[in-house]
Parts: sequence; structure tokens; C-alpha cells
Amino acid sequence: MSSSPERTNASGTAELNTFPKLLLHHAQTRGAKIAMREKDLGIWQAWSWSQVLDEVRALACGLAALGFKAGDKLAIVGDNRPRLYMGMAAAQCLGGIPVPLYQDSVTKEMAFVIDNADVRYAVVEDQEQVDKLLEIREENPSIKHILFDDPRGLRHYDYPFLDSIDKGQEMGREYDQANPGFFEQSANSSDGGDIAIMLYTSGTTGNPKGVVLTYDNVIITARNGIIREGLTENEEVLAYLPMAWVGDNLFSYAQSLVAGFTVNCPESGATILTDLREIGPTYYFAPPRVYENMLTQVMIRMEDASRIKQHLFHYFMDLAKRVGTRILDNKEVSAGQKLLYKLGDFLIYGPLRDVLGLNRIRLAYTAGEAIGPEIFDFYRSLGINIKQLYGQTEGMVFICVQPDGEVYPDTVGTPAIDVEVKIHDSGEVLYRSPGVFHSYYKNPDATAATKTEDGWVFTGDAGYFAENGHLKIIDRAKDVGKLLDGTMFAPKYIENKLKFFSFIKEAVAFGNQREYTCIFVNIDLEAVGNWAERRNLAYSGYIDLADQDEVYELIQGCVDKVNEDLSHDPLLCKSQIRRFLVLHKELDADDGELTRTRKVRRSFIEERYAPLVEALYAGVPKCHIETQVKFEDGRTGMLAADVKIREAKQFTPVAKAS
Amino acid sequence: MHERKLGDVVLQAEGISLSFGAMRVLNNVSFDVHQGEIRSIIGPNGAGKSSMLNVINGVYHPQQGSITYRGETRQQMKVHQAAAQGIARTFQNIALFKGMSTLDNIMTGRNLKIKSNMLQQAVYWGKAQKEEIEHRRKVEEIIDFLEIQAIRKTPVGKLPYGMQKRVELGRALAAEPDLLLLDEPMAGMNVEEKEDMCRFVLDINDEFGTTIILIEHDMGVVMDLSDRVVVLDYGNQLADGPPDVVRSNQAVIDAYLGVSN
Amino acid sequence: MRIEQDVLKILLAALLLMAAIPWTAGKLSSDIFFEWPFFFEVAIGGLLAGVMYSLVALGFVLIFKASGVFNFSQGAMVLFSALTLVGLNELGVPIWLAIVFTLAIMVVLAVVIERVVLRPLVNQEHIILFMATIGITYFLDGFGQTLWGSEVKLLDLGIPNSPGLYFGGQILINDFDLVAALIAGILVISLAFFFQYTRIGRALRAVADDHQAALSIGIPLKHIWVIVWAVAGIVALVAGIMWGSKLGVQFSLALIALKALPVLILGGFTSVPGAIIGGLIIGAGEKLAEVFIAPMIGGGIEDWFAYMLALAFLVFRPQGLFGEKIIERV
Amino acid sequence: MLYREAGEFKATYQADQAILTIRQDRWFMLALMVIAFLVIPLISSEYWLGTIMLPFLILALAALGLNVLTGYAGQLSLGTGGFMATGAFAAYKLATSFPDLHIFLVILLAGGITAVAGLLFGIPSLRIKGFYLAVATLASQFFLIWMFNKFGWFTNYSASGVISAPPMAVIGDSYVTGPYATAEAKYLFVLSIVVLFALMTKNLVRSNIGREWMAVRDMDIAAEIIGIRMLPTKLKAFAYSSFLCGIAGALWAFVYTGSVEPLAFDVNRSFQILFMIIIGGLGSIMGAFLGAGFIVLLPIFLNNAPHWIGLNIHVDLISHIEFMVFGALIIFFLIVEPHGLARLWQLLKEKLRLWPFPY
Repeated sequence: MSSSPERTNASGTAELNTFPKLLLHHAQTRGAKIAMREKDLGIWQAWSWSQVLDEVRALACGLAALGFKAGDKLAIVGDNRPRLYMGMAAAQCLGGIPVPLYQDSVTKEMAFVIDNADVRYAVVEDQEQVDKLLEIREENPSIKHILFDDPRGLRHYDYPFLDSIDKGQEMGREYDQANPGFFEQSANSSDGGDIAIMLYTSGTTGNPKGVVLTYDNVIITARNGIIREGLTENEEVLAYLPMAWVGDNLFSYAQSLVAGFTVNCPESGATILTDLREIGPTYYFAPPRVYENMLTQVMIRMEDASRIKQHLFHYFMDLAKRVGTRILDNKEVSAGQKLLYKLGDFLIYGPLRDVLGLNRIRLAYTAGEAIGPEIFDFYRSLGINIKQLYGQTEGMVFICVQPDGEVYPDTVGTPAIDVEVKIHDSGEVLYRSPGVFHSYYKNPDATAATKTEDGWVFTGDAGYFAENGHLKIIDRAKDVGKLLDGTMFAPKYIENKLKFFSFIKEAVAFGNQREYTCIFVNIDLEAVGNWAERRNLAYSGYIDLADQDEVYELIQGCVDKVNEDLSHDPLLCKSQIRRFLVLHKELDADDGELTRTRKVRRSFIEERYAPLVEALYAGVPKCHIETQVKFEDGRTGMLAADVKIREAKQFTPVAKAS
Repeated sequence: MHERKLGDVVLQAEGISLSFGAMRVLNNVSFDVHQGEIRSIIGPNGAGKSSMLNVINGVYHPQQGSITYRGETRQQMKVHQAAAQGIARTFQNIALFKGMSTLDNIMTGRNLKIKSNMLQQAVYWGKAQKEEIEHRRKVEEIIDFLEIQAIRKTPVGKLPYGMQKRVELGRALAAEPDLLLLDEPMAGMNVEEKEDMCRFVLDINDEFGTTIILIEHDMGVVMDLSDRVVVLDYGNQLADGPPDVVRSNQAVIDAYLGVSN
Repeated sequence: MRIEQDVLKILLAALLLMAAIPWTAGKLSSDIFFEWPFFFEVAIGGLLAGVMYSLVALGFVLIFKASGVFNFSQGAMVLFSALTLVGLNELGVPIWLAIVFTLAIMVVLAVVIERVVLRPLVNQEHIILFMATIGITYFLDGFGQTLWGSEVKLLDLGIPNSPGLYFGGQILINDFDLVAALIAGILVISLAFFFQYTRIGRALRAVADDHQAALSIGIPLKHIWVIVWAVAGIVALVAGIMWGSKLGVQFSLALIALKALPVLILGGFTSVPGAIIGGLIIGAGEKLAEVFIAPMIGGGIEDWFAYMLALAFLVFRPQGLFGEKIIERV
Repeated sequence: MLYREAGEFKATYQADQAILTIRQDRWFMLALMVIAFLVIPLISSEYWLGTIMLPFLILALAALGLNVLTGYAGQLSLGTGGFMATGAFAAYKLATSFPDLHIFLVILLAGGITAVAGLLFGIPSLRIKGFYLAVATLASQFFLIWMFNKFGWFTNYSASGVISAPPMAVIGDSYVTGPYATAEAKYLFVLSIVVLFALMTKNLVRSNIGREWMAVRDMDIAAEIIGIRMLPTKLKAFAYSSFLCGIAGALWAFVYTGSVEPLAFDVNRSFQILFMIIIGGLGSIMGAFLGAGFIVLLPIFLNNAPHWIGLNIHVDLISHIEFMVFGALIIFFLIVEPHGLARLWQLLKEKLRLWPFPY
């Protein structure tokens, strides 16, 4: 689409086209400004841009001293820690390529990526990651050196190829002195077209693929995002999503380096909510489940509030539902309502935003999955400018963004700056942008299958442009199937609609090449557990709770509502859910049922629970199943259960299919 | 596990006998503790284990016997003397300062290291504040070590049992002790909490080289953690030696292990 | 056994000291008149007054023993019972009936206190309960005076209030004091019996040692509290009658409680014999000191001498003469 | 509800350990100070300043002292009145013996002398605990009052046993005692001292010594085992507590009443101060002020309330009712909130910070 005229002169000059150059630039122009913070030892420890540069410089030189060469791959594994981000920058300063990995992946998964990406060096967080790498190294001795951040428990690890980052930096400083000019020279040596980073997509099927992105891909896209949303160097972001995920790389690394704003790393997983409130980010990014959890928490906590507060809350939330989003979008609202909303802002919205830590937010994104319209509207009606974003690793995130004032919950907005989007005849969405990836690493076939000669990328998603010009995504293109009668079947679409209910944590829909739609449901243990407690239902755990008749009634209600909803959709009205069951086990990434980003692996599940699927279509009321499961400590065991199956209510289509 | 090298004897209890009125609590108990060792005391309830710890850090004064600590032999320790010489401990029944936060509890553990006087503290300027900050940093390291960041400012009375035990360990660690007495640190914990606590005990021994005397009922834990074990039964010393030796000692099996089976 | 030997030693030392100091003082200073008969006269007067202290202290001990509450309002209860008694009497109720009514009122008061104050505070720290009894003190002081007025009232039970000569006419003793001591003595002995030989009495002692044990013998804690407070109320009434007919019924009766505190310290909070012996020591010591020591240092030392005496004891026996030694467990 | 804290993060330990960590609290405190130092003297009548604000501030200071000892260090004391008397008489002797001594020094030294007295009477606290100690402190109360009554030296042999403060000025002729002193000057003088010592006390209780006190209070045996020495710690509490009480006594005698007899500091004064900290909140600086405000204002309210509703009640009866109300309130507070007004304030604040959530 049209490129914006500001782009070419954005903060920008042609020569600031790599992260090393940007880092040098910030250290020079805003050296004393805070670049990163980390809550450590009870306070927010800060690094200014020049301190970041010093550390990166030492680390880079240290890596060089250890033999790291341009083109080498550096694995980064751990929670969001400043020194791991610095590790990324250090690799880039040497012309190397950082490869961030998911810190919670098991050794096997990690071994694949390390092998596939030809990783030679690694900068990791702690003993846990070191242990995994040591195990991998036994099979794959190509790892030359490992640096770790936190020495706890590693005192007695005596390996010649294992050192702390401190030690690495110490070596680096010596190396730096011995080789004056080396760092500057190598930091300035890369160019926009060079490889910046490799990010592994988790992929719902098969092994992950390494997406190779150039500096231009990353930096131009990051800059376009900054321009479109008017971000400044004064933003504060909280880096809490996995570093291996493209979103974190864009928001907590690339955009920070382009705009010069501050990245904050939380103290630990257990303190994220506190840390969020302390920092009060101005620019925030979270996948829908984070917003969902937050909303669930709000509702659960409000349940225990006094009557007066509950009344106030519900009264003003109703008001917000009516006028909140309109006020946010600067649409016309009567003066009385406006005044009332102001009062609500003082009594409820403001405090709520503040307690959640979202009070200072100027811009919040959600992406990765469809977000429930209720959830979405909840936040917007509170006055939080949350917008949906449609993106992919292959396009360095930005494909479509909801423009200010034109936010519709069921669409993902209009194409981002410099992005062209079109719909393929098959219904699949295609795009072309500066962010389009270089290639899949060592996988030309996949590259060719995804990216056309002239740079168009198949997203794999089915969708269409609505009348208002906004893109609407239905489902993964390959998942969109047909029922036996030829009706369109969009499983993800149905699943998402189910998941919008707080009681339903996961849903898996079946129906392709079958007579009708059936689903598996995973209840949300916390929400349903709370619900059960309030009704004095006793239960001993997930399996027990999932099996209760009352819970089935509850879920039935949700399923019926989805069916009613579907009956309004011209394309999907006939794919209403016929039968459903509440699965006796929580779907788990460790069992391969979910991806690391918590997407359901439908075909895997279909295979694994084949007897249940069969039973759904056989019309029987109950089915016995035994499943092998992996426990947290790594042991495996068998889980047996009798799972009940229920029928869902059917609705006559409201709109006729055109 | 790496090879363990034990140092010299740091503590020697010699013929300790303790009674309250007609009640004999300890009867001629003798054992030594080496630098860097994890030394366990086991025995059934009422065997005198806690009393032994109380003798070591001066709460109880034995009628007979002596304690040699760091080369100095005393008939009895004084409580603050023991503390000043680097003996810290945790308690069987949690003995935290209930009105204070986690942070303040652990800060209190550093009281011996604070040098500023009352006037300086009243003015809270210069030395006193500098000290507060210095010690806060140390305490934060302990909080980090014990992974209790999330409860830093919570009043300890509000914490669950397992967490309170952890805070108490933190308070003991704050003194940077040479000898740490742990009185049933894992009592009443679930498996997960026990595992964490075991890890902390090992890490403390490992990272700081702290010598540890441990009272524990969970035999699995004792056998895993300890270098050597003393077995007490009604104040009498039944056995003393490495875990596997003690485990196969017939007197111990009869008096203790047999009972628990 | 050892404890009792200690106590005997201390008592002996106390007596010797009490005699030795004035004797020496008399020798040293011509201002002080010292003669043995006079000494004994003073000492006996003191001992008899001490019995009355014991009576008030007994009320404290009862409640402390059974509920661990340090009942600061014992003095207020003395005042309140005396005021009620005289007030009823002034309304025309015959004195014996007034006593019965007052007894009933004190029992009701015990029930109310248990219900309104103690039950909501069960399981609170002792210091909180202590402060609550200070609240009760203020309330009762105010309530009694609001109800019956604050002017001094006379209470005449017809006990002769004239000095008599005893021991061969050498020693002058007030008859009233003798009668009062006798009544107090009877009360003390009957209480001792009550505790020793009745089922409830034994239960009360059990409570003091272990609340669980008390529950296991089938008496609810709240009943026990009501009983001890009622008994303490009755003791307060007796003390109120005695002190009231001696000094007149007025606000200063409440201050007698302050006199009883050193007795408690000396005797131990948990010991009935302690309260008695403590009372005797304090009573005698105070009088002797007032007569023989006070002139040397300006007089009027009654206010604090008892406290200083008790304090001196405390430093040597922190748990009081008969209190149980506390072994600290960790 | 009123709090907006998102984005207030601490980058240094100084900031994290500050007395008021929330920005809005700092504003509130600033506003309070402006009101106390500027607005109140400007708008208040002489009656308000002289008969309400002065005793309020001075008793708050005494309550602060007692709260250090009882609320923080856990040593129950019933001898506050005695220590206030010591401060008053020490100040009197100092001011009359050394007429050139500055008022500030007189007051400070009087506090110092009282601290020594507190130290002496604190010695038994090593051996005796709890109620035994409480009763022991009564001994100091009675002994001290007796002493000041008995020995003419303390009153410079005044026949009535009453001491009167000589006129003294802070600077030039801004008198704060004696007949030339204005209510505003007295108020500001007392306010400055009280604010200064409140701050100092806050500093102490958030420092090592404060933690040691609380440790001794919460579990003395554990405190000892981690190396806290009982005697010095308790004695420091006694000394500092009596220091503040002494200053309060000196201010009471010199600035508030101008002349005073020992009975002004009898055991009822001790109880009054104790009630302040019970109602205000044990172990809280703010509690001392809230409690003092409450106890000072309540009698005024009780005395005036019948008139407002047209009742005419005899003074005696009112004073009896006052007793009852006090007693009932004490019990009420202990039952409802044993930690007093300060805890209620704290809870309210927590509620406001978490609003609209209940926890």
C-alpha cells in the first residue's frame, strides 16, 4: 500500500541501519538516558545507553576472544534479562547472528534448534539452562563456549568451555585493550542487508523453522510501527514475553533500539504483576491470554468485594460498555454520559487501571490469536487504548494494525505502513512488506513454498476484507475444511469463540470431512473452581471437576451460546456444534498437545484421543480412555477416565447463506 | 556430587549432660563437627535433639561437659556470645518476629554487623543510612538466594508455613554464620517445599561453605544431605558416623528406625 | 521442697531486715523512737492491714490463675460493690438483704463481663486483655458513681471500732482490724477449701494449667470465666465491706487495688498462699517503714514503699515468692 | 480509590526505604505540614491554640515516648506520668539554676535527665517481664511523684509545691513561656519540637535499633539468639522513651500550663497516655497523634455535647460519664481493632490503594 512520506527521514538516516550502529548512536546522543532496567535485589537497577554500550562492548570482545567470528550463531536462552539482550547486541556487533530460544523448552526441542541453527556459542541465564546445554553438548559437541549470567549452583561446574558473563566481559576488556579499534570496526561493518537475527517459529506441525531476518527487515518495520503510532524515546515497556518470540524481539529490542526508549525486565515470574504496576508501562504488548487472565482475576477479586463496591463496579462497567469505547474513539457522546463516565473514571476505571498497572498506557497491542470481543471491549471501555495487530514472524510482526478511532473487535485493522495485503483466490491472505523475511534457514523448499519470487508471503490464514476495508481473519487456511455437506468448517474460529468464555481454557473442534462439528473442551481450573466453590461443589482436582454434571451444564450453556452466535454467520451457520465433551486432562505443551505458544495441535490431539473422537461421532453417551501423560518431574504414567459426552442445542440459521 | 573435603574440627561437644530438675535431657553426649560439614542429629521425639542445639548456642547450660568452639573450650556458651561468634539457628516452632515484614526480619538478623549508634540512626543521615543501604543489599542477596522476592514486604504473620520457615532461614543466613543450626527445617512441609529446602541447605553449605548441624525427621533427607549423623535416644548417644553406617547400626534400628517402620 | 526453703529464707530475712533497720535507726538517730513493744504494736497493726491487702490480692490471683487475665479492675470492683451495697442500704433495703442483692449483682456483672468483654477477646494476647480490664476499671468507676453519686458514704456494720489492749496491756490493737482480719481469714480458708476439695475448684485449677485439660473434664471455658469472675466479685464485695466500713465508701477504695499490686508481685500472680503471705509482708513492712524509716527521709512513703519492697524482691525472684519458675522453650 | 501508583518504581534503596514511599502520601504530608505551620496559627483562636492544640501536641509527644517503650519494645509501662514530672522538675531546676540557658537546651537537658531516670527504672526489666514489669513501673510513678512532693529542693522550697516557669524566649523577645508568650509562639515552638522528635522517632524505629526493639517485643528469646543483647536494647527503649516523656513534661509545665504541681503527673496521667496509645495504635508513630487527638477532644466533646442537645448535666456527672465512656471505648477498640486508630487508618489506606478490589 502507500508508503508514508515521513518514513525516509524518520529519526533516521540511512546509515543507522543496523543495531550496532543504533547502539553506538544512542550511547553518543542520549548516553545518560536509561536504556534498560531490571528489578534485581529489590530495586530497579538501571543501565544508561552508554553503560549498555560498555557492557555490550566488553561482552562482544569477550566473545571475540573466545573465537566468535562474523556469521557465527549465538544461542540466547533464559528469562528476559538485560544481559541476555546485551548478548544479542554483542553477537550483532561481531557480525554474528543471535538465535533466541524458548527458555522452557525441553532438552530435546532445544537440541533440535541448536543443531539446526549451527549454534556455536551460547549466552544463558542460569544453571537450569546450562544443564540443558551440557546435555545437548554430549550429543552435539559443536558448542564451543557457554556463558552464563547467574552463577548460583554453578560453582563446582568445572568445564573449560563454561564461564560466567562476568568472566567473559573481563576477557573482553583485555581483548579490547589489546585490539584497539576492533570493536568499532566490527560494529560498523554490517549493513542493512545483512542477517540480523534468526527466530524459530514454533509451528503447529513438524519441527520449528528458523526465520532469517535482515537488519532492514527488522529495523524498517520497527521504525514504521513507531511512526504510525507516534512512539517516542520516553516510552516504558515491560519485557516479560519469551525472548525467542518475534513480538518480544520487536517491542523490547528492535523498537527500543530504534526509538531509544526504556526496556524493563521483571524480577521473576512470580512478581510480574507487581512489577507491571511499579513500572506502569506506556507501551504494552500482550497476547490475548494475558488480557484474559487479567480480566478473570479482576472478576474473581470483585466477587469478594463488598456489595456497595460490586454495585458501583457493575453500574459503571455497564456505563463503560455503553459509552467507554465511543469516548476512547472520540465519537459523539452526550454531555451527561460524559460527566458520568468521568465520575466512573474517578471511582472505578482509574483505580482499576492503576491497580492493574495499565494507568500510563498510551498504546497496547494484542496479537497472536483472536481476542474475545468482551475482553477487548472491557479494556477499551476502561479507557485503555488497546488495539489488535495481525502479524507473523515471517513479516517481522506488522501486517495489519487497527488504526486509532477505527477499532472493531472482529477485524484486525488495515495494513501497516509499507505493507501490501491481498487475498488469494483460495481465500488465503498474502502480504508484501519491508519486513518480509530473508529465508527459512537451510530450508529453501519451505522458503519457496511460503514466499513468491516477487516477495509475496502466504500467511497460511484464511480471511477477507470487510466492507470497511479492514481485514478479517477466519482461521488457518489449511485448517479451514468442509463438513460432508460442503459447509465451510473453521475450527479455530469456533474454538476461539468458545475460549472467549472464561470457563473454557482450551477447545478443539473436529468436523473436517465429517458429518457435523464436535468439540473437546478444557475447563479453566481457576475460573470453574471458583464457580464451584461458590456453589459449594466439592472437587478434588481437575479430573474430578471436569467430570461433574454441574460443570457439564455450565459448559453446555457456553456451547449453546456459541451455536446461537454461529447461526447468525452466513458462512458458518451450518457448522454448529452438535456434540461435545469436557476432556479429562489439561492439554499440555509438555505432552505435545500444545505448542510452546499454547496453540492447540489439532491433528496430534485427534490422533492421541482417537477413541474419544470416534465416540463423539458414534453417538454414545460415554467413553473410556487411557492416556499416557508426562508429569512435571519427567516421569510418565497412565491416566484413565470415563468421559461423558453431551449434545448441544441447535439453532436455525438467522441469515441465509448468500 | 563432587568430592567433599572436610576441614578441621570447629565444634566439639564433650560429655554433655543436661537435666531440668529430676528430668535428664542429655546424658554424656559427645561429638564433633568439621568445617564445612553437614552434620545431622536424629532421634525420636524427646530424644534431646533440640536441647543439644540449645546447649550449643547457649540457651541451656549443661551441668556437665564442655563445648569447644573454634579452639575455645567453655563449660557453657552465652547466647549472645554464640551469636557474636558466628552461630546462627532456626527453630523447630517458627520463631519469627510476627509484627515485622520479611525484609525487616532478615534485616534484624544483621544486627550484630551494624555499627552506627542510636543518635546516628535517629538522624538517619550519613553513616546510619549508608549502613542501612549496605545491609539492605546483603539482605536482598539472601532474598534472591531463597527466592522469596514476591513476599519481601509481606508481614511474616501472613505468610504460609513453608514460607515462614524460609524467612527464618533467611534471618539466620543474614548473620553470615560459620555454623548454622537447623532445627527441623522441613517439618510440616509438602514434598515440593521439602525439595526446595533441601536445595537451599545444600546450596548454603556449598556456596558459603557454612557448616551445618541439622535436626530432621525425614530419614530420606537426612541420608541424602548429611556427611555424618549422630543418633540420640532419650538423651543417650546411640551412634555416630556416616549415614550408611548409622543406618545399619543395630541399636539405631531397634530404637529408632524400627519404630518408624 | 527447695522452693519452700527459699521462701522461708526470704521471709526470715525480710523479718530480720524489718526489725533491724528501725532498731538501727533508733540507735543512730534520736528522732526515732524505738522500743520493742511499740515495734510489735506497729508490726501487728501492719499485719492486720496486710490481711485486708491479701483479700484484694486474692481477687486478682483467682482470675489470673483461672484465665491468665491480669484483672486490673479488681479495685474498681471493690468500689463498685461497696457503692452498690451502701446505695441499696440508703434506699431502705436492710443491710443483710442489700448484701444478698449486691452478691447477685456481682454475679450478673461477672456474666456481663464475660459476655461483652472477655468472649470477644478470647485468644488475644494477655496484654490486650489486661488493657481491657483497665477499660472495665474506668467503666465501673464511672458507672458506680453515676449510679450512686460520689460523696463519701458511711457503712456501719456494727463492728466495734475501738482500740483494745492485748498481750498484757502492752500492745494496742484496733478491734475492728481484728474482726476484719478474722473475716478475711475465714474467706481465705474457705477459698482454699473450695479450690482444693470441690470439683469446680479443681477444674479451675486445671484451667490455669491447661485450657485443653479443662475442656476435657467437661466445663466450658466461658462458664469457668463466669465462675472466677463471680468469685472475684464476691471477694471484692467482702473487701469492699471491710475497707468501706473502715474508711468510708468513696472513690479512694478503688485505689486499694494499687496497694494490692505489690502484694501480687511479691507473692506471685498464681499463688493463693503467695497472696496471703505477700499481703502480710507488705502490710507489716509498709507500716514499719512508715513509722520507723519515713521520718528519716521526709515521711509519706506509704505510696511507694510497698512497690520498692516488691521490686527488690523481684530482682531476686522474677516470678515472685510462690510463682512458678518459667522455663523458656525454643 | 484516590491512589494512582502505577509507574512509581524505586531505583535506589534510599527511595525504597523512605518514610513515605508513595508520591501522594508525600503531598499529603506536605499539605499537612503547611496547614500545621501556616494555616492553623493564622486561623485558630487563642482558645483553640492554647487549650486544645498545645495539650494535644504535648500529650502526643508523651504518647510517642510511651509507644516506643510499649508499642515498639513491648515493655508495658504505667510510669509515664512520673517521667513527665521528672522532665518538668528537671527543666524547672535547670531554668532557675542557670537563667541564661536557652529554652531549647533547658528542654533538651530536662529530657536527658529524665532519660537517666528512665534508665535506672528500666534496669529491673532485664529480670522481670510483662505484668510484673508493668507493676514495677508503677513503683517509679509513685516514687517520683512522692519525691517531687516531698523535697522542697525540687520546687526551690515553694510553699505550695507548685513550680512556675520563668519567661523564656527562643530568640530576642519571642517568648514561649511566661506571661508575654503568645499562643501562636507557644504553638509553633511546641509544634516544631514535636515534629522534630516525631521524625527522629520514625528514623529510630525504621533503623536497626527499632528492629531490635520490635524483635524483643515479638519474641525475646529468638532476638537474643540472633545476637540482640537484652539489657542495652531494653534500656535504650526506656531511656529514649523517658527522654520524650521528659520533654513532654517540661513543655507541659513550661509552655502549656506555665505552672504545675506534681499531682498533674499522677498515675491518672500515666493511664491517660496509655489510653492514647491503645486507642491510637500500639507500635505506630501516627497512632500516638491520633490517640492524643482523640483523648484530648473526647472530653471537650462530652462536656459540650449535652449543651448542644439542650441538656443541662451536672459537672460531676459528666466527669463520671466521661469515665464510663473512656472505659467503654477502650474495650470497644480492643475488641474491634486491638491495634487502634492507626491500624484503621492503615486499613483504609490499603483499601484505597487496592480499590475497587477487596484485597
